[in-house]
Amino acid sequence: MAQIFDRSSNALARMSLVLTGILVIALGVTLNELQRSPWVTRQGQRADQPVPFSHKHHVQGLGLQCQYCHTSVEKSSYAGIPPTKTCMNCHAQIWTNAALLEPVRHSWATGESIRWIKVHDLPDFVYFNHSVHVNKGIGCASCHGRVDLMPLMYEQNTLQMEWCLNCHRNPGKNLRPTSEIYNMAWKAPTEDHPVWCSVTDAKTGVPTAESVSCVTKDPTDSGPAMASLDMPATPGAKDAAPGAMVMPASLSYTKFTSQKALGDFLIDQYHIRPPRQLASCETCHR
Amino acid sequence: MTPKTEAGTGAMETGKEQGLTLAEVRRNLQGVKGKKYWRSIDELAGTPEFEAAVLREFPDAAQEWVDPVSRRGFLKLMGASMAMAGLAGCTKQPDEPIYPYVKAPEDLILGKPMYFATAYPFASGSVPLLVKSDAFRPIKVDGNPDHPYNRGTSDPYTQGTLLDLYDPDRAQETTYRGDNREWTEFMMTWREKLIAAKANGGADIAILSTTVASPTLARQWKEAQALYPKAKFVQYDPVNRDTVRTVLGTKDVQYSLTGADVILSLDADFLSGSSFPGFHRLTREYSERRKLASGPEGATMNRLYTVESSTTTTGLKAEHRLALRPSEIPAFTAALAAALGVSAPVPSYGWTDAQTQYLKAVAADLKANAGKCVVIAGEQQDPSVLSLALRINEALGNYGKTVSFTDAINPMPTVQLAELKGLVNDLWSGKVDWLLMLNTNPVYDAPADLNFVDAMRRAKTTVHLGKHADETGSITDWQIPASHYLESWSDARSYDGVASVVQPLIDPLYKSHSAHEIVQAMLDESTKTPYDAVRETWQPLLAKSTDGKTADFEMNWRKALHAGWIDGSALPTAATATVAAINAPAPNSKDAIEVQFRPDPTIYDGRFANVGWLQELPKPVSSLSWDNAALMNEALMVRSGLAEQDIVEITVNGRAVKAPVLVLPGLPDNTITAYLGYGREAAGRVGSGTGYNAALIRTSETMAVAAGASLKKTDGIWGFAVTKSHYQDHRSKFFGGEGTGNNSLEADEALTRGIIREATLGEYKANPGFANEGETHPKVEREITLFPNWDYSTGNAWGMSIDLNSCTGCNACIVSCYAENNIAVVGKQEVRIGRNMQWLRIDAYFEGDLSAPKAHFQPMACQHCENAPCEQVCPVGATVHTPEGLNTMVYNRCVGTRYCSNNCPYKVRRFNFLLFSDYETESLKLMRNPDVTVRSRGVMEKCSYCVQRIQEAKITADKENRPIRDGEIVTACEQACPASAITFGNLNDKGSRVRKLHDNERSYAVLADQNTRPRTLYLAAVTNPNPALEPVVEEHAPTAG
Amino acid sequence: MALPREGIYGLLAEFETPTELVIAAKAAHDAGWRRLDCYSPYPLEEAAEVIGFHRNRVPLVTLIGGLMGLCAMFSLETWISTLAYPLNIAGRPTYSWPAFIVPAYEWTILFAGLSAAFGMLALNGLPSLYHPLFNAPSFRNGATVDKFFLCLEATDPKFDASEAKAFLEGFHPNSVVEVEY
Amino acid sequence: MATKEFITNDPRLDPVTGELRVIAPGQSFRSVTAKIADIVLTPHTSLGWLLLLAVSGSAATMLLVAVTWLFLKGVGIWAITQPVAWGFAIVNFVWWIGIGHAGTLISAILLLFKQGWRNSINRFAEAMTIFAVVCAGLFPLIHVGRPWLAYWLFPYPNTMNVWPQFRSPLLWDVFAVSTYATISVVFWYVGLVPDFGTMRDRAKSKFAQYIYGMLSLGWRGNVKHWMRYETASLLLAGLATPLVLSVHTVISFDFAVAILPGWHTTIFPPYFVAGAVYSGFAMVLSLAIPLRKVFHLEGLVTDRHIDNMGKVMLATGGIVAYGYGMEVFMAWYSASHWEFFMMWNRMFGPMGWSYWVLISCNIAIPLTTLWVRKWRTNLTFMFVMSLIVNTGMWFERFVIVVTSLYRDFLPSSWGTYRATKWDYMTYAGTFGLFLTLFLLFVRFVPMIPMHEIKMMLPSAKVKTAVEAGD
Repeated sequence: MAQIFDRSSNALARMSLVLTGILVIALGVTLNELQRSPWVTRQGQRADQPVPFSHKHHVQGLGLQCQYCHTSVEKSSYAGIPPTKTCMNCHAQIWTNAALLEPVRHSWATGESIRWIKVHDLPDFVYFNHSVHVNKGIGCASCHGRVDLMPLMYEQNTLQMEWCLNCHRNPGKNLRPTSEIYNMAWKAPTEDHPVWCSVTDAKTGVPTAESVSCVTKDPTDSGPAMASLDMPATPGAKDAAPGAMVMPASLSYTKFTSQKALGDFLIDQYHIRPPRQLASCETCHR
Repeated sequence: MTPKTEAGTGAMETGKEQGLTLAEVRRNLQGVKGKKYWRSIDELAGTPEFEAAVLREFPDAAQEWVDPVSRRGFLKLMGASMAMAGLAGCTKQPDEPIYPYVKAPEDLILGKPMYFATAYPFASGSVPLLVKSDAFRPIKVDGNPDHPYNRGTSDPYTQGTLLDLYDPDRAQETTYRGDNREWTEFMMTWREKLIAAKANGGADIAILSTTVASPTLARQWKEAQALYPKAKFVQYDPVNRDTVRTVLGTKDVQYSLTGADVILSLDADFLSGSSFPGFHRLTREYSERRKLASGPEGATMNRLYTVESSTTTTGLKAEHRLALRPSEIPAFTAALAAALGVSAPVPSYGWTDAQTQYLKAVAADLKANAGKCVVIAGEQQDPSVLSLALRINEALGNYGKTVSFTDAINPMPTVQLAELKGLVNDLWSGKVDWLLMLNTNPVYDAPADLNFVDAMRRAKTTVHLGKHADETGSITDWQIPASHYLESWSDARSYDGVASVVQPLIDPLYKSHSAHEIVQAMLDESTKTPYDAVRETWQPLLAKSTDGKTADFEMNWRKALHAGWIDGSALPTAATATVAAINAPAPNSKDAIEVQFRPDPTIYDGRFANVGWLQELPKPVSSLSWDNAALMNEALMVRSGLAEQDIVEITVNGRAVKAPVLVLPGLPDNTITAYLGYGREAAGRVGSGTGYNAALIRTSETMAVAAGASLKKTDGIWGFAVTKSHYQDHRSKFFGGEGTGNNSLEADEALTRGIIREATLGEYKANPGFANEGETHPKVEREITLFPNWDYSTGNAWGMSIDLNSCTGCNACIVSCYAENNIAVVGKQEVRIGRNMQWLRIDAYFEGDLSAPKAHFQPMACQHCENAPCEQVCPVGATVHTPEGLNTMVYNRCVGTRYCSNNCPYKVRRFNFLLFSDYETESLKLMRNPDVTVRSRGVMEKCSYCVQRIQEAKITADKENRPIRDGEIVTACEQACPASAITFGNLNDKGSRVRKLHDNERSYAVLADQNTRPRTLYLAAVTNPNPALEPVVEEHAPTAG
Repeated sequence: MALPREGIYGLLAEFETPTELVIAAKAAHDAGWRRLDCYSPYPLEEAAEVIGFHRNRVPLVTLIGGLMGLCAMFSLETWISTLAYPLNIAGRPTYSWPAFIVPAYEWTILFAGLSAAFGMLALNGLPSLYHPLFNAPSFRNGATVDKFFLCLEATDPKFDASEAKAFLEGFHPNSVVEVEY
Repeated sequence: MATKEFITNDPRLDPVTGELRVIAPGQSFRSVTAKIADIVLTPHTSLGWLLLLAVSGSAATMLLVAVTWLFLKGVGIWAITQPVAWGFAIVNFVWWIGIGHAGTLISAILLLFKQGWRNSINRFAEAMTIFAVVCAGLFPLIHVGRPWLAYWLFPYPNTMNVWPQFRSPLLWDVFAVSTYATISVVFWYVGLVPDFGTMRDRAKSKFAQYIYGMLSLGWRGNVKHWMRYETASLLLAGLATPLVLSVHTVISFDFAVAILPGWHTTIFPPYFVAGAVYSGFAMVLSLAIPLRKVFHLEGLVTDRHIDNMGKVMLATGGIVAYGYGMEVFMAWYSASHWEFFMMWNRMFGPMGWSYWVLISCNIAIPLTTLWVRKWRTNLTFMFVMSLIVNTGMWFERFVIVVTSLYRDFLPSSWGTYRATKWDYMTYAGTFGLFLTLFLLFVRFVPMIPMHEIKMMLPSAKVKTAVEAGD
């Protein structure tokens, strides 16, 4: 009489055991990848906006300043989405009948808001404040990426908690002089592209930027280029704020050739809170 | 707000409403018709019959049946849960739209709130306000810090008006006999009527209004009266100041407690009743004299005597309290007056020894402090009390020192009851053709004997202007939605006689209008807006500068709006006034049961009945929420063969009402206290069907107190929602406690456990450190620890100090917390089983014999322990400690094991057992504080020290590179407190107020022996008793009979 | 019946009592048979002894497993609480080793237990659903019920079908059958 | 001699030891196999079994309904509130886990102590353990406010960079209970492997052969395999013993680690474990007595078993009684007001009744009667007793959880607790689940380990003469 199982079943049985193990592991890995995948985070996805607004064209092409549209970024938690009016400032004159701009004109005519899709959408229980970040030397590009190179806006970073913590636990690596906040092309200092910073007088009670001034050209050369945050830079000339001239030429500048060094210097100057406080729950959740 | 809403979509929502335009608000609100929610009286959750049935048949099912939450749609809950799941961070969120402005308002920075000064017009004097507005939506109402009267403090009513504004049940359309009409249609008919009435001088037009607080309205009426000399304008409020009018005519009396070493309150509840004129200032001045800031040496305090017929916090805060039946108080006053050399007839009456002893002591003390004392009379008493009290003050030479007089702050001072009677007679005699009722609800609250409803029907056309289509509005021909004071222009005077402009913060949410417009319609410029009308009123004053020369009106007007009051508008004050000499009537016989009617401490006369915050707010002393009751002392209850929660029929001079019975410690015998404002039938989804309507037995003869009531037990049980452990556990003696066996176990425990610590002034001077000495007064010992103490010495260390000596238990802090922290209202049935969500509660302990108790009030919220027991047991780390010493609760991390709550010795954590937060009602979304997460089902929550305010201040300070200043962060409770009993600040800042208070030797930690190391410390109370008065020990243990 | 692949697997003798089996097995082992196995319906220590099977490696596997569990959990806890996200919990030190003991303890047992069970199966070469012996009907009927078997395997250098058969029959078994592959 | 006569008139006694027999005389390898295997292999299913399954099945469905409603509405449908934030759910959890303990104890500890009598009952005792743990494990899962996030209690890498909080006893529970469940299942299955072999070989239907064949992993009784098998079993037993002791210890930490008077006490671990075993054995009896009747297993589950289990209950009950005594004593001796008030309130407070129920069911009734062997071997008595003890042990947990919480530190927040219909439905439902699983077990799995029984038969011994034989 025949056996219940034939020869192959041994191999089968053992293989299936191994397979199960592999499957379990594979599943874990997949889930782990999935929770970080663009499918969940919308990273890099270009939402279907009513108007295909190009930051590239407006920022890089026309050299518009970030604050021209995002007016409250320095004052409020909320950077601000420009009202239709802002668009119409120019588009009342130029491209007055471009089909692409129809929704804008419609909104202007009817008084109904343009319905944009949120690209950077934090969960509602996260309380993010733009003003403190830009005031403490975190540039737009640090979180939003090279917006000036984005024909259509998309989310550069995951905006997940681990990503936030990544910087809150070590703010130094992303700090830059407040004068360079809106500089999309800003690069961390290196040997061949150093940064010079000087402290006028580290007094408290004045806005962060005022006591520190940094330049990207050797200040010993003629006409050091500086800017400070509280003076709205004019489009195109981000490094040539009038205030720069009144700076005493006799400032002792320190040269920085690495982000590490610059970061430590700025943490000290800008009184950045220690990581223990920055990574504390109540910083973002209430 | 109540969780009972129609089913809808349950999307997660945090109150972040940035960029929402008013247009959209209106769109959202459309289709939400007030009437839709109305229910017939039978199905009201609260009616005794229904309650009784539920409780008798399936007690456990009671909450299932009655609980509003459980009535919600099935799917919606799923929706909400899933939405929460979505926020777990492992699933993707739905697309969120952004609606930017088309044209952004000039001054608006989204995300930055703006503050506007205005005032809340209230019959007993307006409350100057500074209102927080986010994207042009008022989201928090607080006192105006610069105003000399209330210095930024407020009270439960005022705080509640915010929810009143967003009440989804408000009337939204002008209706004529139930059909929607346009306001213009009404105006046309109204104008037509006026033109027709011109001939007879408006003889057949009568206006019945709530007490007029607005000088502008008064001016408008004055002008209208000139055009229509025969037209009538009648004011009536169920709680009014007729006593003052009777005694002082058109004058008002003002008390100043700053210079008062001895205060005698004759049934004047000036410490808890926000309804008492000058509450904010009196409470502040009273508590200022009890701070003992200078330390034990030469410490001085005021001394408060209270003679009262109900049990109020004023009585329980008093060093010496005497409970008398309402009708005994006039006689007592007379006797006292006599003792102090006021010539007035004294009705003979058999006082007990204790009462005589009390009288003697008070008289002596007052004499000794002549000119440094004050006698305050209650306004719900017989006029003779006020009359005599004033004469006593005069005799003691208090005039011009602690007592002064001004013109009435209400521009049209009248004896309202008389006027109302007159109006009703006119109605019966058919004289009135058009009856307009402005912001009043006579059908519900007029004296029962006037039978106002039938009288009203005699008028051909009846018009009701009201925020709700209430009992009156639902039967008048015209019902016109009235604007909330935050929606329309007006003006009003505060207690100190200074006028404020009431400026709106938001366009009317619905098609509402104000009384100004209706009266203005009688004038030639019939369509002049309230704004112009108010400006016109103050034109003369503001057009000239202080030195009398002409000045720029616009500039002064803007200054007035900005400051919140009008300079130079104060009323002239006088040291004396002519006081009508009214003699005290003889008291009723001791066995006559007296029913006294009082404004409700939480919903006043019923106008706040639909404000969920105030309904759920536990009343001072009784901790009763969602209902009123026939409050009586235990002796009377037992004698009448009743038990608590029984429903008793109270019959007094021919009228009867069914009321549930609740014992209130300290009430005089044979006395029942009945709060007005309940038993509403058309208040809205929240207010309808709560409690019973005391007005049914309140006649024009017995506005204050009705004597000779008889009690009859009827069947049925009324489930009360008493928010704290009921104090009637008499077994303290059995456990080995103090007293006669009639003591409250809770209170004895509270004292044994050192939760409440108190000393007399003498003891304090003798031993300043009493609060931390002795077996029952353990103190924190930092060196006792198994592990190294965490280091908080650098940076900020947040802490709070609560002064038990100042706290009067007025509840303002709780309502303020509601508004600031988006706290949910859970409904009566949930409160009944102990699930109320208040982060802050005021614990009341009744010491000694429950018939003549001494009470201690203790605000209790999260103590932010440094060794927090709750944190250690949370398996997911949802509650952790911050470097600055906050015990933070991370809602979105919480999975809801409730272990933290079990392990919290202070039981200050609150859990969302069901979906308590309202995610559907559009209007409520507008009210929420965008900086605080709205908690969903299954999440633990608790006091956060207003972390959102801390963060805001930190960011501002960081941007300016400076440390946070002391007092820069003010918690919501601290902000509202009229007694400034709460202080918040940085303990590492040597100079901060809170640090000084923590260093004060009176500071103690509750449950210090648990070594939890709370960051909130309490200042032990110190009382200043009169040595001549040994505590009156009477045996009141109930005896059945 | 399946065709023989490499001839026969071995010779299978069925005995009625454990005693007979042990006698036969001992004799076979003494006679120099090495590739032989005994089968019984319940643990029969003597049989194993006589065919020279004295100790096994299951305990070692278990020990290793247990230690792995212990280290894994304790280091995980320590890493989480002190490095990954150090938080102030109730003012306790971040490295609260007493609290970490419990989960570590549990995982020690978990890992040890699993290694013991799976180690045993692995060392026994289970699962092997197919086995030549199942070809023998007598084996199918008795091996797990009440009969005792001795099998001399063909792979033994000494093996010769006829000799072996004779040898086994010397012990008066119920039967001796050839088991094919 | 007295015993001699006794033996002659009483066949239940072992002629040699005078003890009650573990196995009735006259059993052979084949008879044992047949008796046990045929219960499972018989094609015809008894009507009673079907009826019982229907009943328990519907009860289990009720559980499903209750839990569904719970997930839709939230834990608010239960009576839990402030201050009593834990109620039936935790009580049932602790109770069920306790039930489970006896199973492991019988199979593991008694194995180590070489207690032969355990063999006939350990299999279904273990099964009971597993099913009890299933019921218990359900509660922590459903009692949380947001059950869909319960997986946050496990340490797994996530985008939030946050981890469980290892100082919390609840987290310890997670590991203790999950380990306990896993090890119990493994131990149980390992024990079953050889019997599945037997089933495979006895099964007639191809399907049964196939299934049991798979489950048996091709077991063929190789003596070497048996040796490793024995070692593994011993090791598992050796591991399960400290495990079972740790599990209820850890669960007692849920309370002992908290600061609440009535929870915060060092005596909890020992007396929780004792209590667990106490109720566990009670449950084994409640199951064994009917089973032995229905399937006529008097020969295998003899009075000796009933008697011994009675003795164990007596012992553990004694420990529990000591625990209660110590609590009262310490409340007085510690001179701590908290303890004193807690005890007073527990006895005479508004919910004092529950304390007296517990005392009478756990101490008064059993500890006075279980001394008598005549009663210990009286099936009806033991059955009733087992039910009483189970009730008592449930109330013990109720008293600990509820009456400690409802009146704690601040008198202002004292409250009370009244269970809702959903509480009862959920509790009753778990019985349905438990019974359903158990019925399936007795129908499809040999409920008594055959190979272990065989080892105990006289015929299993290898005659010593052999050693001398040539």
